[in-house]
Amino acid sequence: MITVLLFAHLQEEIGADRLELEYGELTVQELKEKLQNDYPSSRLESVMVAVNEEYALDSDSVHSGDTVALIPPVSGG
Amino acid sequence: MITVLLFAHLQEEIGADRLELEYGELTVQELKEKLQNDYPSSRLESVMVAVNEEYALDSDSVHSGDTVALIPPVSGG
Amino acid sequence: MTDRYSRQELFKPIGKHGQQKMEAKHVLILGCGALGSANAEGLARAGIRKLTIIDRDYVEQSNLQRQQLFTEQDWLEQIPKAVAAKTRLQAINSTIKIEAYVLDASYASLEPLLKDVDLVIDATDNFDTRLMMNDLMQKLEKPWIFGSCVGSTGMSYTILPNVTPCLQCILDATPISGATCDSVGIIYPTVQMVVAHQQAEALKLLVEDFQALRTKMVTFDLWNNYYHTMNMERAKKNECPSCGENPTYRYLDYENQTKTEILCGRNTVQIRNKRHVSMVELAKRLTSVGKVKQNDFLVSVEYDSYRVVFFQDGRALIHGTNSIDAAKKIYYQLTG
Amino acid sequence: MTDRYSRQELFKPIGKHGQQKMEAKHVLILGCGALGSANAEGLARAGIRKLTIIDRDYVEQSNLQRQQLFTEQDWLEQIPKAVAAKTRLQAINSTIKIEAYVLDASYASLEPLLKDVDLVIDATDNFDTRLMMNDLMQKLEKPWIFGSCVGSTGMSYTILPNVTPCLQCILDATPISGATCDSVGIIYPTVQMVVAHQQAEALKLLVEDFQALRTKMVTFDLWNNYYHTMNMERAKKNECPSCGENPTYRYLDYENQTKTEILCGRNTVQIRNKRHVSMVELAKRLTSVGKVKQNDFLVSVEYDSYRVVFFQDGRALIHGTNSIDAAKKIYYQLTG
Repeated sequence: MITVLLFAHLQEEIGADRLELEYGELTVQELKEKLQNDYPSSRLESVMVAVNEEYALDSDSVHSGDTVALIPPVSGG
Repeated sequence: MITVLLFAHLQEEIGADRLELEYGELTVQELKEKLQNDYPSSRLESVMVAVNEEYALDSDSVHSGDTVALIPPVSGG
Repeated sequence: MTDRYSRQELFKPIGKHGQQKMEAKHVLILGCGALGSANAEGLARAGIRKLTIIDRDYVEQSNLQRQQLFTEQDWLEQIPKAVAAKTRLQAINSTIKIEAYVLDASYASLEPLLKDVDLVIDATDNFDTRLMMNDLMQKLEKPWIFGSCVGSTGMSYTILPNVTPCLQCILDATPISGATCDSVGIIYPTVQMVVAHQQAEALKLLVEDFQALRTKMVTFDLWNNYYHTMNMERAKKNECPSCGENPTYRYLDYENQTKTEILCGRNTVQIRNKRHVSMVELAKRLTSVGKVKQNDFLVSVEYDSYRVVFFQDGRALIHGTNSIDAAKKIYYQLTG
Repeated sequence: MTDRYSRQELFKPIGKHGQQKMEAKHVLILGCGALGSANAEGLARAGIRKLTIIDRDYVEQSNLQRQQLFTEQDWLEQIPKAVAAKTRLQAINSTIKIEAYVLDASYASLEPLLKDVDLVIDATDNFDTRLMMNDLMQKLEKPWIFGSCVGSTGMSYTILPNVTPCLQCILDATPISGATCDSVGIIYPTVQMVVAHQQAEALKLLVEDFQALRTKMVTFDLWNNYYHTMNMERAKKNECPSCGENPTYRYLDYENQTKTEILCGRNTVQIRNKRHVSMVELAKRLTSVGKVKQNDFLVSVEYDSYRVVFFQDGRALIHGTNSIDAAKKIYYQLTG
């Protein structure tokens, strides 16, 4: 199981602040594509991704047991 | 190994903000006693203890792999 | 609706509905030092109906480094903190009602002020007052938000009668000796961090979004980059004298209240406190404050122009003043 | 030494030595909205040598809910934020030097002001300005502290040239479209929480306690009780155009700067921006703000009394104003 933490606008677009996914091993890019597919209104293009509290690249893999945070940069000040 | 996080005055009294201890299984009370013994100037009497982010009682056990936070209540405002 | 609260109403969990709820609420802030002034500013800007501020102290120069509502002029004129705060807050928001009381919080002085209060925010600087407040809030069944800070460490916890453990549950069996800002210092961001947590919880309570409450105790250290949350469920005690099955509210009993008396002609005030203080621990701690002497019966410390002597039975003598207010202040600066 | 900073000097990691260092430092705060005003107050109270504040805006009623230095009077008189801030800050601390500039931050306007600046605190409301600042700080090899917030979510990260990844590394390859306070709202505790992190990092840098720096990016959500830190080491890119081996500082190039022009007689301002914006994403987002129309070439939205049209080549037309300042403000309220 992969735990996904959602921040900022993703919470509203996906309708939750956390997901538990039963995906097998996949890359960060693939995870984003699957989510985009399952939640068409979510804006995942500019999202930063952390896997287990470490900045992750699109090509990094995500395994069962990992915690993935999807962090859209917010710009207000 | 037991990881101990230290807050407030304990950092100065123990000279670190974190300890990695090779103790075997023991109770919270025993852990406090051992620390008091190893660091005589530390004030552990009124310290709150969390084991793995859960409020712990003196009689609770601590195992290898656990993270113990020692939190002296601070009173300033 | 005016534009004033539009950014708050745009925030979905509040909305116009939440803003309306907020504008009907009355919050009491106990203490108007660092935590109190910043909490008061937040609630005044958020637009609650009524704010009650209680503080016994006046503005001093060393407050200016972290106490958000005060200016140099307030210090030069020695304005009481509650009064200075009210003046500034009404300039920020003239549409809310603010009551400022310059008084020492006790059971007798507080209870009448709590009648239509929806929430209390803890911004006091000592555990005597917090434990009295804890009993009072359990008795009146009203929520309050504990907060405290020193150095770069702070903590916050939301206490709901009949739902969460209370402060007495958490501190039970442990003699309290919190470090104070006057012994180990404090930086302003520590204050802001505690207040951010207290304010977020306050907004949730005021707009009645109980699901969103934190439920955990937060402790952080901004200099060492720690952020720790603690699940408190196991702290709840059925036999707790404050929130248990047979509450006695012992800090509301006359004999357990902190008492002060001026010792005539001695330039000394005596404070009597039922709280158990470990002499060994106290002596260790006071060494950072001033010159400490200790024997089997007492601990004494030189602090500024005062000499303070602590006895094992809970009494303390503050030599060098005839003022009860000054004596209490020093006492809590040293014991927390 | 006066008593003024005594509580800060008592804090061991600062001490008298750190306070002396602090009193020699010059900090520039870019933007004086919510983050800027609270950061400015913190540094003024902490007693740095000199503070430079830059902001293009004036105080509006909807600012009062979260922007710490401003009063109703500032709003009624439409005082520029930098000026209102300076007045209040000098009443708080008359011993520090404060320079206030009412201007739109650009490479040309900023570089001369950065000469003897030790640290920049980010308090701007858009990523165009942040990416320009990022290039400039890499070029000048000075540290800056990123901060941003919206709703109950905020983030902060300390950027040290030659040490940490830069903002460009982190955001590279991603078209930026940050949510803004004008579309989804904001609560005051979110501001305080970001500022607490920025201020703690600022103090560490000013007293030169580099060991204590956070090194991680913090993201939190106060309403949902999240606190997340992210190790950023892997974000560093050798080919980064800002901090890589062959930096080009592209946001400092004239052709990459945001340009504005008034379209004569049309009550319209055109903004040209090289930043890629996804039309699909933009349209999705703007639906929360006003009525959106969309075709293959453009997205248009009705916002207050304005109509704003975004083209795929990065241009935008703001219909309903002849003021460049007003147009830019609306543009960044919508795009972030």
